[in-house]
Amino acid sequence: DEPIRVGAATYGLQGEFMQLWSNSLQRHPAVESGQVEVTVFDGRYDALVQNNQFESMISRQYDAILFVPIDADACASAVAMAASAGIPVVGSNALCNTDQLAAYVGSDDVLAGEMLANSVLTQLDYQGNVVILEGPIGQTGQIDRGRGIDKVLSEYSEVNVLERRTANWSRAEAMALMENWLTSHRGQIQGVIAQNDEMAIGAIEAIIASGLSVNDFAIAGADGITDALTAVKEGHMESILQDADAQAQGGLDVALRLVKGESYQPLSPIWDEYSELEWNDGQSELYYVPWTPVTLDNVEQLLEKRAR
Amino acid sequence: MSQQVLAKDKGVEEPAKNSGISKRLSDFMVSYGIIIAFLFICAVLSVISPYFLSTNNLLNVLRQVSINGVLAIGMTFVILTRGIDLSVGSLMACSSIVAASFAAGSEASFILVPIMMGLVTGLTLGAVNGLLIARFAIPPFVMTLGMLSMARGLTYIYNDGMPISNLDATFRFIGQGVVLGMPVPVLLFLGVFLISWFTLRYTTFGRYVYAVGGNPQAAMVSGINVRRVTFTVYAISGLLCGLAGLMIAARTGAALPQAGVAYELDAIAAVVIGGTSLAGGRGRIVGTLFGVLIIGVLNNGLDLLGVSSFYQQVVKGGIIVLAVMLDRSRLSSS
Amino acid sequence: MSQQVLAKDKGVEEPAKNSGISKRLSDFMVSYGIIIAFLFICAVLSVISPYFLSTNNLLNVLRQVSINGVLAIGMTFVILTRGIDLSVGSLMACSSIVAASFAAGSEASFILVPIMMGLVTGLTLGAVNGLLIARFAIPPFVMTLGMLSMARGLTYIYNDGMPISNLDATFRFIGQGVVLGMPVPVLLFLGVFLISWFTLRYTTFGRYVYAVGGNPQAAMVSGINVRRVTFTVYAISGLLCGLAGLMIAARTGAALPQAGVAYELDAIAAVVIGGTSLAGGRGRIVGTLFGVLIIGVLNNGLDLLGVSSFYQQVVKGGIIVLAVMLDRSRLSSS
Amino acid sequence: MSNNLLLEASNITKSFSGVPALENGVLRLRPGSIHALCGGNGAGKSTLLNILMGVLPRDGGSIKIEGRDVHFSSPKDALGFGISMISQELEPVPELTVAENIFLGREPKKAGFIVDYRRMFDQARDVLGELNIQIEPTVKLGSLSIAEIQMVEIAKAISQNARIIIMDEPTSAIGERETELLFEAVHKLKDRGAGIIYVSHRMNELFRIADDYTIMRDGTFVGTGSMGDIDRKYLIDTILGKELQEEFSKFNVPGEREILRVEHYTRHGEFKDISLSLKEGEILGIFGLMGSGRSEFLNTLFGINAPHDGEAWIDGAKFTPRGPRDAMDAGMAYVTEDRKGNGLLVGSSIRNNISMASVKKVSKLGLVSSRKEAKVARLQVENHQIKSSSIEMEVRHMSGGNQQKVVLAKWLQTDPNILMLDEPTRGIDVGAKREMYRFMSEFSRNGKGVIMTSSEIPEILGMSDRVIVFRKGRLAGELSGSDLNQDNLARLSS
Ligand SMILES: Nc1ncnc2c1ncn2[C@@H]1O[C@H](COP(=O)(O)OP(=O)(O)OP(=O)(O)O)[C@@H](O)[C@H]1O
Ligand SMILES: Nc1ncnc2c1ncn2[C@@H]1O[C@H](COP(=O)(O)OP(=O)(O)OP(=O)(O)O)[C@@H](O)[C@H]1O
Ligand SMILES: [Mg+2]
Ligand SMILES: [Mg+2]
Repeated sequence: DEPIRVGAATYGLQGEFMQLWSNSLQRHPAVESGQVEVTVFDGRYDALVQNNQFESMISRQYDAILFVPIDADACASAVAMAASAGIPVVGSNALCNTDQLAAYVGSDDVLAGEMLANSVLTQLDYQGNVVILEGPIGQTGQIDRGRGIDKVLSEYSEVNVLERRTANWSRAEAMALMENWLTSHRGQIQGVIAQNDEMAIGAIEAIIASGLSVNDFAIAGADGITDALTAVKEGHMESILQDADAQAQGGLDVALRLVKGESYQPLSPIWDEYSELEWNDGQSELYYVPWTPVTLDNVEQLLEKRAR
Repeated sequence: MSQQVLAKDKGVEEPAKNSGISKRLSDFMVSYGIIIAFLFICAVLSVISPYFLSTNNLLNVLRQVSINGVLAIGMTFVILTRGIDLSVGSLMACSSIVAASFAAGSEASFILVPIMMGLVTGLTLGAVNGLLIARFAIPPFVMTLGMLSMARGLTYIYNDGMPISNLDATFRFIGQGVVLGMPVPVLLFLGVFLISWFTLRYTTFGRYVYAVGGNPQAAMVSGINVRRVTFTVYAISGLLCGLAGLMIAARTGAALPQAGVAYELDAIAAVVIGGTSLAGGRGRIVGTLFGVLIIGVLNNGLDLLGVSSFYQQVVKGGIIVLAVMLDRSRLSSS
Repeated sequence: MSQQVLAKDKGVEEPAKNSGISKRLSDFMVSYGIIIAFLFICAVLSVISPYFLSTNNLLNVLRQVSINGVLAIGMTFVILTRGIDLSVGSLMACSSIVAASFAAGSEASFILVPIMMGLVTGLTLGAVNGLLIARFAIPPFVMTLGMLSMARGLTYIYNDGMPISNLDATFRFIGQGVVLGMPVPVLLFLGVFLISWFTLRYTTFGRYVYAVGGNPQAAMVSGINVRRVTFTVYAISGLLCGLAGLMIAARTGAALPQAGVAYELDAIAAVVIGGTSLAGGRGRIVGTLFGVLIIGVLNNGLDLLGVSSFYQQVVKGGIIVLAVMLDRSRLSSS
Repeated sequence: MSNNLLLEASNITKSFSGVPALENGVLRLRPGSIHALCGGNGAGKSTLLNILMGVLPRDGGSIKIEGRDVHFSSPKDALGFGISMISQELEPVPELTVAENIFLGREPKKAGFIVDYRRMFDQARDVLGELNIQIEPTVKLGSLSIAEIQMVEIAKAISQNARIIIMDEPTSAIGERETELLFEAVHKLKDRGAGIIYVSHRMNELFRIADDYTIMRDGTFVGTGSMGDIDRKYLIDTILGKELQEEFSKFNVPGEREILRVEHYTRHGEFKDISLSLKEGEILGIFGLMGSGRSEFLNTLFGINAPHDGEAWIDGAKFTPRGPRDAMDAGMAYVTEDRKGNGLLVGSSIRNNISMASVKKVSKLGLVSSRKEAKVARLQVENHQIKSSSIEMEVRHMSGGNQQKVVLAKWLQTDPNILMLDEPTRGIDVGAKREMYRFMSEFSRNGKGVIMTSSEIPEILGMSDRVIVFRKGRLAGELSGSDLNQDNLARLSS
């Protein structure tokens, strides 16, 4: 019989993380077996484009939609459209402020912010000067991770934030920014809190280019992209892994449960990997995929998994 | 450079003279080769995808192009005078966030207030562009690039970089409502199109726009106030950015400070695909309409077909080049 | 008649004769008002920020501008012929990922292989731009916009959208090495600048570039192969995108498929701020150098001062407009 | 008398970047008169007229209209005072129709802002009809030839119903027939009481229509008076500031050897079955009415367009150019009719323009020797008495006649054997014309040949050894020796 058609509306496919996310979607057992057909849409980092793509998916009567919105507010009208067309929408990776999402499978960005800040502050012994590299201002990821960072920082008055600027998730921008900061705060910066790994790597490159030693800095980033894993292995930074597999495949399982009904059993291996993540017959509204701190202990294993 | 640079249109006109209607038709086709390209793309898409030609989907396309359409129409005015407006995306975002701030939450003002605020914001920023370009002869590229950056900064400052959501239902009607079976944004776009078409074709101001772009010195010697015309086209573009700002906020239900990044490229592309020359003085708003539609139909069609996004970029770029190539080669071969 | 000619000539030259050097200097300043703007910005920054003038920071600035600098130089050639190249960012990304694929990991090829592959990729794509523009009279805006999209798509396809890191140390030397106290990217940028300056100023090809941009029909009638010149400038721009691709991959230690988005705006801005006219035929590569430096110094200086990103955008846009305004008003008043 | 003056300009001064262009501009225009403003190239005529029109601001001096002091800040003001101008540099808006160009800025309107096209086309048709100009008001201006554009500009200025009409070289691009149409119109305007300021380097015209004259030299006023009081020689000598020897100095002798032969050249819609030959030492004139296809023929011969049919030989060798480069390599040079459109880089220096078609001559291994290039440019400037502040001067700042000389200099620098000149004396002054004629003789004396088109009959008669006449794109005949006279030219061409 006809395969089930699922549309995956991503905010954009330019970064490595979304790339991993959509690749893992294609590796979901139900997709590989041909029961399910997934089409990935590139939202081009634009809420309006995502809105347009929702209209196309509704026209084509997709059975379910997996949604990674660029913005938590501007996504609501798209979800409402799908809901009124009777198409279930499952959020993944980034939240949407609406009560019409069937479910959400993702990681908590506020928590990520807290973990990032904690990781740097622990290394600094809760005192010293840090700089913060942020995502594009106004994007949900930037706002939420920023919130988490602020929450932690507000508790430790001996930590000084020297600079806080956006580098738009970009390695090259972060690199130039960090070079300039290393000049204007020569010898003062001890920690770098980067809202994502790309920017953390940019900061590391800047430190190396300025002839300083990376080991003199406490650096943390989020997402667990491959370069970050390598950098952790070299002891250059700390990172927290956002599990693209779990978010993508978990989301798809939840969506398929909505389409196929009670008989559906989750096919992705991720439900076994995380004890904290309970299937609950696909009935939960929120599935928080835990962040995994990347450590010297698990990094080899993670790299190996990535190579597959 | 085609070889016929020096040959005038003589060759074109002579053989055609005998046949009245067929000449008109062929004239039309030559001037609007882009329409043929558009119809061809549509034909191909409707063969490949059964969904493409559904009323529903066609309305989708129209709704989807309406914002770029409004921006591209303002851009047409500007480009016809040899100018360029890179700031449209930022002006749109700025207007949308100002408007939204009066339409959000429980203290939302009467619907006309946010509308006016959005339009006035766009108009004002556009007027600043126009004033400095007309008065101080700053190259439009530099002025509007500066404005792109300044207006974006102001947008972030205005609401501390945070989006504004929870917009009033009446306000959202601008983006989501339907009147007589037509989505409101589509009606707005078509309204703007008709007014602009009429303005460029039938009003003295329209003549002046072409004259200023075609030969500013001649326009000046003919007693046309070149500065005023220049100023006005940027103000028009700004005003339409304001309208687009209302439309995008109302449509997505939120005003985002980062909205509209790189929209200038799509707007300019629509204008140029539509046959308007960046050298000024030559082009038509109908061309822009079809430029907008080609871009919109490609985005929609490739999404419908589920073409993977990497290949989409290759295909889209290629088709745009091809469409224009066919259009231009028709012109030069005849 | 000849008497009067002589008389007139005398009248013209006399006032200048007394003051040879100072006249030359003032001539220089008038043509390069942008240099004054640049020096002024530097002066202000060095007063406000004690770090600005340090050798270290100046080297930083140079290193940071070198990639945009290389792109802007290629863009200067293109714009001088009345063209535009919107595809530079994509071409750079494409070249960088192709080059990196030969320089990554343990199977990295001999250093010259990735370098050649990167340059050839840029050159080839640029040549495609040039061929279609020169041969089929596709407007450069449309062609390079199409290429922007196509090359980006190809970049993603080439390595499945994944970045390539773990680059060979020899390769990274291109971006991170230091020779005689100067960072390698800076040396590359300066080398490209000198060669281009020399080409435009002293070679027959340089003359043809100006002639084609100044009046393509006159150039054609004068026996200049307009198509070949047009083709060549886009090929040059492509080649320099290839170089920039090597530089950015080597500098950041990875080739990212999403690199270089919107870089065309900065490159064009540098050219236009430097006084080159988008209408073609007028401009100098020295102007571009200072256009690049102004943008770079502003980015660096505002970072040093710790100006918040929102205000940075406003200030940066404003200063660019102001600098150009001063430059142009000098011209028109004299 | 001064109270009766329509316009009185005195002591007008103007300088560009400190270089004076106008030191003492004087003009007194009576109502109902045609006033010839005379002067050599670069004398400051256009500068003065542009100031009168409000296109340029003046540095000093006064302008009175009917006794009232006026200060125009833009042409709009001047138009408001009933002044209109046909400027020397044609100012068409190519993408607008003929009618739209004619009525630009004063379109017939409905409801205050909507263009009444019906009325506009009708009125344009009337205006053109009254002048006997056969141009459809609905075609785009850009599709017309230069001559036609010039006629439209004339129609435009006349239709403005101005009291003062400035005509800066209105006949430089048109033929004798069109000139007659213009003169008729000018007389009508004069009879209505309008004052016309008329600039032309064609002396015959001035004596035919002008009532008064004002002579300028080097930006200063030299004299004024009634045309009836002076003769041709006085006028010419006063313009030049010295005596002019004979006007046409012709001393070339055609030889026997054929250096160019064309057979059955055809380009559909442009010209058909043109055959001709050029001998060494010969000056071959091509005459025809406006639109007869002379320029198109020359374009094709120079390889700009490809012929649809026909063959050509140069020095006996088959000649099939694929572009101007091939023609140049075969020893041809071509001074085109439209110097701004395809002759000059107006934004570049004199030096660059002169070397443009022959950069290779001043280069080695692709490197241009600035020194050689400058030397060559200086030599040309001197030889042709090109008036300029230096060889680095931008061409757009030069007077029209001097620009024309730059185009000629550019082509001479390529050292051609066959020189094709399309309306070569367009806009150049009497002194320079004489130099041009001398030059043509000199040039063709050395075993080379010249092909020249001209709409000035005296020039064609005075300089050509033989004349080919075009009519509607076809060869109407060939005239030489005693057959070569005005009547035969007129008969064959129309
Ligand atoms: N914009 C300008 N900048 C610099 N010099 C100028 C400018 N315009 C005119 N000139 C100079 O002023 C002088 C007078 O020029 P003008 O055009 O008035 O001469 P003209 O009498 O009309 O000559 P022609 O018969 O050749 O048209 C010339 O030497 C010219 O080079
Ligand atoms: N049969 C025709 N149909 C339409 N347009 C024509 C026709 N004949 C001439 N023309 C117009 O007249 C223009 C003049 O042609 P061309 O330049 O060859 O004439 P010419 O003999 O060189 O005369 P001149 O240069 O003095 O105008 C053509 O480009 C065209 O616009
Ligand atoms: Mg003149
Ligand atoms: Mg002609």
